Amino acid sequence: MTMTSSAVRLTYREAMRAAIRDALQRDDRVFLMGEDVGRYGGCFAVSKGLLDEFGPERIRDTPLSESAFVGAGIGAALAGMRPIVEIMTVNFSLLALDQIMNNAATLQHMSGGQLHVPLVIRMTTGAGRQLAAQHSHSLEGWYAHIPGIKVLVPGTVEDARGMLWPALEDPDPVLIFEHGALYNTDAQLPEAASAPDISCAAVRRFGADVSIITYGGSLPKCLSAADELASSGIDVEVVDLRTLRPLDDDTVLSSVVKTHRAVIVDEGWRTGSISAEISARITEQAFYDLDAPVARVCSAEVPMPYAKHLEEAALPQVARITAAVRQAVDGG
Amino acid sequence: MTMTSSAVRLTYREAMRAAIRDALQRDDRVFLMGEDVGRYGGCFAVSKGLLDEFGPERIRDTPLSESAFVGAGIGAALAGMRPIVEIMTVNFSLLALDQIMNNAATLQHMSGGQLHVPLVIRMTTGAGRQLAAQHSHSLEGWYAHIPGIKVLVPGTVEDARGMLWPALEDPDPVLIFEHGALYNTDAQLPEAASAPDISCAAVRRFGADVSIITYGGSLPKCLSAADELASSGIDVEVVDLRTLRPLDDDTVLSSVVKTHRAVIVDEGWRTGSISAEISARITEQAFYDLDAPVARVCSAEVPMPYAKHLEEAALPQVARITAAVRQAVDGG
Amino acid sequence: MSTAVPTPEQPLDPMGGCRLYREMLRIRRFEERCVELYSAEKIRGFMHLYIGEEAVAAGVMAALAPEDNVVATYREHGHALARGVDAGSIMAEMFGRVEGCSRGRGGSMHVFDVDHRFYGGNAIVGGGIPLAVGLALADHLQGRHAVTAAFFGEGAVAEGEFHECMNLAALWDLPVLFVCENNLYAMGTALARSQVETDLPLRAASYEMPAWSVDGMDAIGVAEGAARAVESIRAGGGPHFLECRTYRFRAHSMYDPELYRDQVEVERWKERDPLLCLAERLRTNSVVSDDDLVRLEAEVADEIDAAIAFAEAGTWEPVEDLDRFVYSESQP
Amino acid sequence: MSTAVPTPEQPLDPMGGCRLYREMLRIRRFEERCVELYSAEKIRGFMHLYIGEEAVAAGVMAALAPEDNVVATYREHGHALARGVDAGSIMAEMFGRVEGCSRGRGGSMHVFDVDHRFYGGNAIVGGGIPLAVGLALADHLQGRHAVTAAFFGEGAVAEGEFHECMNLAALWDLPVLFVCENNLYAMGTALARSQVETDLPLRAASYEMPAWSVDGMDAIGVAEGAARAVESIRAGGGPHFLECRTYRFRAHSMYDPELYRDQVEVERWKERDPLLCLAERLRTNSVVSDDDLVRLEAEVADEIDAAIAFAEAGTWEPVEDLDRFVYSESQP
Ligand SMILES: Cc1ncc(C[n+]2csc(CCOP(=O)(O)OP(=O)(O)O)c2C)c(N)n1
Ligand SMILES: Cc1ncc(C[n+]2csc(CCOP(=O)(O)OP(=O)(O)O)c2C)c(N)n1
Ligand SMILES: [Mg+2]
Ligand SMILES: [Mg+2]
Repeated sequence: MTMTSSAVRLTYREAMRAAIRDALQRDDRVFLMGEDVGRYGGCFAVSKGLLDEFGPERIRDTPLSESAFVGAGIGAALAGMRPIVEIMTVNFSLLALDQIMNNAATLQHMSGGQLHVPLVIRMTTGAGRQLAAQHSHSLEGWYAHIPGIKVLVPGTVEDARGMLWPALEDPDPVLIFEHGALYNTDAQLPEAASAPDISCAAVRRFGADVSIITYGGSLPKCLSAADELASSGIDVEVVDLRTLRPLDDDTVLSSVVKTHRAVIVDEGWRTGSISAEISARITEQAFYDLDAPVARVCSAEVPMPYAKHLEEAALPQVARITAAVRQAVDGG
Repeated sequence: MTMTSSAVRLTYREAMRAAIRDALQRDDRVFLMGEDVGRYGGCFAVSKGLLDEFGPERIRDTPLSESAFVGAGIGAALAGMRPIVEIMTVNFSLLALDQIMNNAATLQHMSGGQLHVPLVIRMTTGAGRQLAAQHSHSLEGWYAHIPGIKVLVPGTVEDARGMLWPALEDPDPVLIFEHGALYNTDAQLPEAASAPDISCAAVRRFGADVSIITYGGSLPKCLSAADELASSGIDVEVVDLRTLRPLDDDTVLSSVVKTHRAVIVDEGWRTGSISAEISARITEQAFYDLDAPVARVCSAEVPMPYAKHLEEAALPQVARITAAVRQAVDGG
Repeated sequence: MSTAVPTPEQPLDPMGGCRLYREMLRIRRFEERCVELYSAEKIRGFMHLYIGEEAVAAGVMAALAPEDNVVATYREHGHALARGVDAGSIMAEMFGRVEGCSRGRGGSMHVFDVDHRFYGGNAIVGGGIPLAVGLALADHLQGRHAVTAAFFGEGAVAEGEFHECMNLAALWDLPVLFVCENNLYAMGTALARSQVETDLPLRAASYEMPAWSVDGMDAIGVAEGAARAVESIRAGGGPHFLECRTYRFRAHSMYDPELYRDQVEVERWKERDPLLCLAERLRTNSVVSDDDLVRLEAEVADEIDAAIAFAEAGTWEPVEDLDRFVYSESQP
Repeated sequence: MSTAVPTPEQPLDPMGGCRLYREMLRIRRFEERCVELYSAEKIRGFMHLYIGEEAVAAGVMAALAPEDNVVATYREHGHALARGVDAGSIMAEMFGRVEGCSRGRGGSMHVFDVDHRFYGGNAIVGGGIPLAVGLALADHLQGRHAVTAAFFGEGAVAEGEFHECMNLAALWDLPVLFVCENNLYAMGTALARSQVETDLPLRAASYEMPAWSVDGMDAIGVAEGAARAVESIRAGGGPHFLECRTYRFRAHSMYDPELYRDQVEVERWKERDPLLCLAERLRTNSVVSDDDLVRLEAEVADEIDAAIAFAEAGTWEPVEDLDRFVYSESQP
């Protein structure tokens, strides 16, 4: 990240808020709608203060009616608005899944290209805060199964700041998953926001020996693991996917073709996770370049337990990541 | 399939109906509930006649309230019943997904093992009948991501007949996906139903050169492809997964270790499909046995189009399967 | 297309009965031909006929202006025709031709036409209602005085989404006309088996919304009721609910054995055939002569012949274009 | 635990005021300690306090019999305590200990106790209501005369599931007591911002269900209202809806800055503190003396001290057991 003279220090939360404010200022068609985005200030305080600034028409508190207000977002997008719909957390998005899969994702196709759904749906995702089985899902990779939508997973403060605007400019529905454990992380950002290319993965650390492929809330853990491994002489490259649909195969493959070894780190449940897809693609496209089987570090296949020690054991942690990397390197 | 003196010829539809009737007769706690299962006779005529035989308390027509009646099935299971809940098609199951993922799949865990949900949910799945984007989903592999549930995919008449009873005996929630294109297929079955082991995959055809791994509606296509390939001297083994969660790794891996080549055929959208998981597992566990990258034949990543030629192009077909197999054999 | 019968402006026909009759006749004859074309396998997939219910679409559409929005169900040929969507483009759609309004991607259940603000064609029961709320929200936010008409069957009243949308529209005072087509059955489920309160306007009124019933077999009555509601909505009266009591003369779809209702009941309703009744009234009041009716039949037949010829002459979308319309082609 | 104050059987206390007071006091003191323990980081995750609303759980539970079922929300410490779930096992649960009622897997939001037919502890707003319908359905099918009490907040009334369940329970005449805890806010959203009809019994009555309100700050009034409803349900009167008008004195959860309501409003409600008011009444009527109250405080303090000691002495589930309780251990 380049430091400029007019740099500011922001948390991930503040970066999201700045991005929303910015969008509201730039485009009259943009409005924010969701549960407790207004008077409460947002469940995770992301939208705090925006109601005062933009008023209740553009910062719309909704009743607890996930299917209706997500569907209303789709309808409003069809009619020329640029809604940002906030589903408080991914756990509640299941109630709106019919609208997402059967309407947002299909309307363009079913109408033969007549309709477009320029809608952004934001939600908090992930575990790690002892919220137990119904409040700890990591379903962003699961959503990436659905053709017709795009899935963004900002893993840095910069991406939290930058991804919203291109998502709003996109003519198709975009889901943004904000990892709950990242809200308090902070970073120095240049004052002038530059819109990042949301279609590309990013190499967050260059290395020669093995590629860790990850995103979102697991990114900081992977960077720590890479630091740790560096001290044992293992030179790790860390690829941040940034977008889970469409996947940026090129960046992933060029990394793997270089290092010949890949470890995928993903907070989703292992079976049927996005890490399986990435593994399959690497095998399909770079089989003969691999010096070791592609490895995966995922969440244990359990509804998330409340107890801290069990939750920690269920989630990808630095120790499990380093172990998997060592195995990939030694076993290769 | 062994023919006995008292064999009967049944369609897949009749086999399902016989299985439901059998369960209702064997166990008072069993009842069937869903939209139009009674007076209409079932959207696909599976439950035709059962209302007259068992009455409206045990063959319960429900209003169009997927979330409520699936949740009611969960509650009834908690209290000692053995409900069979029919969701007319997988496409409507999205409306009940919160109940499935946040309740059925988690209650045992969240309660520390106090609760069990001996519930069976049946639904029709799959494309191929020109029903377009909102009525053609193949989400069984996607459901297999969820810990706490089991996912059965009967691909033969025998399994349609046999899987329901063990599913009802299972103390945990079991989802059964019936492929719409199979209802009219028929086969000779022994009169006395034997309960199959629902935890194992089955080798439907033995072969030495390459393993096709598939399930459900794609099974007949794969068997045709295998026949066709046999005439060009390629000896194909066809593995029918039968259960998508938990996956029977042993059967898959022993086949692949033997043939050194694997092609997975799955009607789900390619990205994030169960075929990705199987590919990843094969790579993880049998990397050094592989003579070629694991290949996948899946559905195109489009909401299903109505027009016949487009739908056919979107789905796995015999020609695409044989091409993928040849590629795996030649490219190896 | 010019008409030989009096126009609404003519003093002899102050209620616009002729125009309503004409629209109903177009629907009736169009669908009668659809049945033949379905048997001839020109049309495939699910097809739901509106025959018997024509007065509802004809009446409501007569009350709407071009800037208003329409959201319909899978039983929407009638709504599309009455709204002005070209018969040829609907027929071509059902033939799966690229000249179809949805390029053959949607089929019978997914007629779309943005030029007529006709937003489908939604095959998930209740699934279109949130879209209607969103379209109305966009109109509200953009200061347009348009009305959005949402059509749905009485079966949809059981869906949670219906409730969420009624509340949301009323809470936010949005210009939505909820049109409930109560044809007494949802597939095979009679209203009294799906709703504890069968007086639907009473249910609707519990959302603080003006709600009343009209005779859905009387096009003039529907048109009057709808006009009253639309006028009130446009004047800022917030959402309204209109129950149209009607009946489908045909099976639910092409696959329905109609086990759940008595043929006597069907015959009784057929005595109230909306076309016969209106024709009789127009004749009695000397608004039209027998000759006029014969001429009208001929005109409509010509229109439908032309539509079928257009569909027949249509072409197939190239298979290489399968992936189109999943994501927008013009990306920012 | 024996009590020094009069029991319900005693003529001086015909309304059981003492027992109700005792239950409320247990809840109040238990939760006050929870706050300290949360600050001390003994309890983590989301914790929702019931302080101010104690009269509702105390009153309703007093009307239920042991064979009845209870389904509660994430704000359920009070319900669990009043239902008879052991305070130590609840506290141990919140500490994440294996001795907790849910073995530490559930935490504050997921208290379960099958012995008391206490079916959670559901953290999805509205998500427990279908379970209640199912429990009642099982009772109906098995010929038991039990009642199922479903607790939910007024915010849940906006969820589609609420509507589906009200209709289903009424349609099928199931023995459900719907207990709406109207504390005026859903997080930061006031009832009038989430419901167009704020008279909730009126809404409920639209499902043809007896429905009325009680003063949720008056435990005796709640107990009477609930007893009347339970009696009617048990006598075959079908589902009932009871609105309890109450108020939470604390923040929504431990993270809520309470921007959305005025401290004056909170103070006004605190004047109606259910404990203070009932104590006053009991004293005025000479049912209890000041000494009795002091003794009661001491007894309750002992119970809670013991509960905390029990939780403190609890152990951690071995990490190797992480995977347990996802699937049942005794498979058929
Ligand atoms: C959510 C959902 N559940 C089930 C179906 C299957 N289905 C299609 S139409 C229908 C009946 C709908 O009845 P109603 O709303 O009264 O409309 P009608 O068909 O009578 O016009 C059903 C159950 C569906 N399409 N969507
Ligand atoms: C489906 C769903 N949406 C959102 C949330 C987040 N949430 C938790 S409690 C709550 C407010 C619920 O209010 P109410 O039903 O009135 O109950 P109260 O908390 O006031 O007791 C919200 C929005 C959730 N848990 N579930
Ligand atoms: Mg109907
Ligand atoms: Mg509340």
